[in-house]
Amino acid sequence: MEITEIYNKLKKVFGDGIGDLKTDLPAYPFFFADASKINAVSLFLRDEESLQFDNLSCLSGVDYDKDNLAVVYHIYSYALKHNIVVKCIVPKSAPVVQTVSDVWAAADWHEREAYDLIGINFEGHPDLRRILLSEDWEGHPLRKDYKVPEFYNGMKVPY
Amino acid sequence: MKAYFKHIYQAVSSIMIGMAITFKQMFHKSVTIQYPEQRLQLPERERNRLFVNMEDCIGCDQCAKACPVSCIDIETVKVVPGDVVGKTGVTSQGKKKALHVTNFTIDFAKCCYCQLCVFPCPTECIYMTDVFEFSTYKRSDLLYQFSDLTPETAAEKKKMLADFNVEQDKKKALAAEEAAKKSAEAKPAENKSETKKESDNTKES
Amino acid sequence: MENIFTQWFGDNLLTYILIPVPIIAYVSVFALYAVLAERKISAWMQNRIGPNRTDKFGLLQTILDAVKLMQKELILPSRRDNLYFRMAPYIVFTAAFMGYAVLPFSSVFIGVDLNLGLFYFFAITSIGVVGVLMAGWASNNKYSLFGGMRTVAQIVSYEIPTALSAIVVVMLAGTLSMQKFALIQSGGIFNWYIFGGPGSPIKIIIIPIMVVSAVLLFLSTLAETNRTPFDLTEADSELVAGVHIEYSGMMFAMFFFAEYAQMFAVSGIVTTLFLGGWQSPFGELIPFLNTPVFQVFWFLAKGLSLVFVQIWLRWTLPRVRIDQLMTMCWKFFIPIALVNLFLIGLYIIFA
Amino acid sequence: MAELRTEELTINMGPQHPSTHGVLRLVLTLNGEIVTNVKPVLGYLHRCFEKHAEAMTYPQVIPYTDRMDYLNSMSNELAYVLAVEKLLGIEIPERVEYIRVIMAELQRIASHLVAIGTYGNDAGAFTPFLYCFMDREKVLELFEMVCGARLLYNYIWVGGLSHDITPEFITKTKEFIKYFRPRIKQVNNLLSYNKIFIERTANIGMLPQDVAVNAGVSGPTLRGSGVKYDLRKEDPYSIYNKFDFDVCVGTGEYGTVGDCWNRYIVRAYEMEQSLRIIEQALDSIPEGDVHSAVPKRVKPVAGESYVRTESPKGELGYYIISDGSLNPYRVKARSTSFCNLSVINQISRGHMIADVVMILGSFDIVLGCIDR
Repeated sequence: MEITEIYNKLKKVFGDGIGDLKTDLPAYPFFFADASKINAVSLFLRDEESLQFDNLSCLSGVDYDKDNLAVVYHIYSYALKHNIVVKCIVPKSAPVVQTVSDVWAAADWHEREAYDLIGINFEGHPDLRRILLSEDWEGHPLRKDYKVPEFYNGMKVPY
Repeated sequence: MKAYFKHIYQAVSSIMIGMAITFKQMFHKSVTIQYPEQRLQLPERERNRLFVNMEDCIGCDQCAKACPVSCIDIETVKVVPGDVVGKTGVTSQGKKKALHVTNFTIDFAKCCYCQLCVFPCPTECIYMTDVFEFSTYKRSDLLYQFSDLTPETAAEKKKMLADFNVEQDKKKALAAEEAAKKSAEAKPAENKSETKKESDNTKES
Repeated sequence: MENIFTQWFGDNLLTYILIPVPIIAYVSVFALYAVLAERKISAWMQNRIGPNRTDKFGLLQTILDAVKLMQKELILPSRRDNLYFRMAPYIVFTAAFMGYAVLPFSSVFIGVDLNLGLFYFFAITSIGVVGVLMAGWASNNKYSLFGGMRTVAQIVSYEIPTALSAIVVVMLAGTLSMQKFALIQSGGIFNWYIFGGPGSPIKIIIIPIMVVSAVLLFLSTLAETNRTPFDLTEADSELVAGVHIEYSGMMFAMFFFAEYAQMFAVSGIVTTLFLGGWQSPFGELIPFLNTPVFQVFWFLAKGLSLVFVQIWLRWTLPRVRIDQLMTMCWKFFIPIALVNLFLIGLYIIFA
Repeated sequence: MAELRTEELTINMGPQHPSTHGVLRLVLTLNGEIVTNVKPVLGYLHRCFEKHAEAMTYPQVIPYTDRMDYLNSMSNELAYVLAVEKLLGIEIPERVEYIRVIMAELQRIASHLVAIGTYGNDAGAFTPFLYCFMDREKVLELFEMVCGARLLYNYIWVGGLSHDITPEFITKTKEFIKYFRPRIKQVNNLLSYNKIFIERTANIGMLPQDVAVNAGVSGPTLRGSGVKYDLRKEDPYSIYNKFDFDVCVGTGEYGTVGDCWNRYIVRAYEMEQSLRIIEQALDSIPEGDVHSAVPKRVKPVAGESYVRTESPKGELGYYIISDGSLNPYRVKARSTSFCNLSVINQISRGHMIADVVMILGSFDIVLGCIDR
């Protein structure tokens, strides 16, 4: 199915929860979804008969711009062989996105990683802990304003 | 019951097949290479320790920029007119060298042997050799200095440049003063002090 | 036949001190060179060279390894059970070594020819399991404990098929003395128990049974020595090294030597029961080959070729899982051994 | 008799454990020998790949991608380079594409050989492990001949390749194919069809199709569950649509579809298919210049691209955001092993410790890829 069709379908169901479809950038066309509705959106994407997006290929946390963080979902369908890209934008001051780990189990660790490295809180995630960094790490390194700490647990970091 | 005996049959037969394979392999030639005595012929594209041919290096810093781990450190000093770099002042391809390379170190403890530094080199003076045995006891020994200038000559060259710069500045200052004088002649009084200050500034820099 | 030492020195204390000397010497040399053989054979099977830096073919390799192990510091876990921890290697080693007492190396040389020899062997080698359990428990390490517990389950279970398949021969021979087993099988390769033992041509019908019994005995004794495919005690990819984790230096070497000592001991049992012990395969055809010195040769040759098979199996097969090990024992080995026993009983009654 | 007090045992498998394939730590909760819970602890090999990449120029990232999944560097490079090329929107010479496919498939063979060999080693069979490594050595020698490195190649560049292949490489590769076909059979006979091995792996770690798809499992692990999905066929990148090959799935020859044995055997089948692809590619490789499309400086316009490829371990994706400068704004690697490993808790409950080792091995994880 074409992306515009998928988009229209979603737009019809969710209305304002879905932003405009952006096709001008040299990238795969994508649209924004409301961070507080993403769970319902993805559930719809997965369970709707004509969409059947059964595979979350990638979930990336991005330091989107100066004030915002973003979560990017690359979603594919094994059954119908089509794909879409959905983005959720949240302000850095309150980075809360609904979890989709109950929709796609694949999102579980990806969301933990996004939490760990970017600092996005996933609302409703069953086990939101740091995954790649140690538990006592401070800060979220993939943010652009992250400062490399001079000391870690009282030890001087040589670089 | 049938499955039971099939089980036994499968176990015995597959184990026998496996044992036949290992037994046959006993009479194959061994593939071990007894390293220090016996060496493999390395292919000509082998990527190991970097070597810099300083005869050809023009100190353009391209390799250092290409390095993903910043293991190359280059420091250059401009050539003073009248002085030549190395013996001839040109590379083997006839390119003029305009910089003394006073420091060209590669830290092989950091180097990842990716060959990214080799390609941008305009004179093809940095390349990878097939030397792979250079382990040392101290990490500092892995810091290779390729510059052919001794620290003393390097300091000398630096001093030469500094002196040259000072001279240039003096000349400039003189020229400026002269210009100022000329302009002062044309337009007397208040501008004079200002131009003086300016020339002072150039001197300092 | 009398023991040669008794013939020479009479029945006195000196004899009993002297008899173990060649056995100890043999076990030490064997253990050292079995390790080397294992490494060499595995190397050949894997198209490698194996140890070759010490002496010509690495002949000194294990000796030097042993020297190195002796020099090494004993690293002891701080929260061990000290007594058991230190005792365990000795128990394991002693148990493995004591089995040699009843191995008939030749018609004139055996440690002690007990009339309960076979029974003694099975009894004494099982003591090793106590040592392994002690080691597993005393190490205060969960992996060790797993290793220890697995070994107990394994060895206790495999005692049964071992004994059952040995009893087949006992029934035919009517004795438990190791020396007598060997004596009975005189007269060439076809009188060995793997080919039905001595007797009328009708014995041909029991040859398959005897072959199966021999294989069963070999495999179940292999399981008792804890070697691949039954090396669940160590299971280096699961339990890291099982009971050996916390042992270092010479204490580890003791376990190591015990394993290799046991390898030959169990091969000796299979040899004695099924492969004619020290009998020459040519029987009376070439009487020269049946002199006591050659008997030692035959016994060692048969035993060592079985050791080779053990090594060969180890470097071919993956390891079984603990429940499969038990399944194999209780669902395959024991029923088959029982059927064998029953059939042999019928044979004895009717033939 | 009074009830005996029992409690669950917690055991730490790793980070230093022979069969966690690196520095993975699994916290196992055991009831006797039965595993009731597996808690993977990652991050012991975290090297900040994504953070590093933000400070590098586009070509400089390639050596870092090599080090992600260090057993199949070529596939990592390929995926990354394809993503950058998509951003740049450049045309790649035909010859380059062919060589890339040959390299990627050779790398697949090398990677699968490690997977099979180490899996045998996990099961306790050491000999097949060395046989596999002997053959892998031959593949590495081919790579060494072409690009001078054996493990971390930096061979595939944005827009081209670092070196062209030589005629000697083609003959050597053909020789290798001839040599390698019987060797696959040999390893299969020695290990795959060994009864003990089958017993150890069949019906262990069942991963049903729906769970596999939902959990984002990919590659041989997914195909072992019977999902016939291979990105080379379904979403052909590079020039995979030109070649004739089969997508191998677990057939349930032994055990049931979705167990460890089927996951494992898919790799053995796939090596055969890779040989087929290499043969076809070698026969029809066109002439050309491998450097012609290499841009002087890689400076894509602002935008983003996501490319996923079928690496030997599964779906490897790179999500690259460019802000129009020389450095990528964000590089996210969708690493295969990371997603594959995430199902381990689900499928190893109720099995034994020894099975956890086998399940872990059947994913063919590489910690460099998981922790990045």
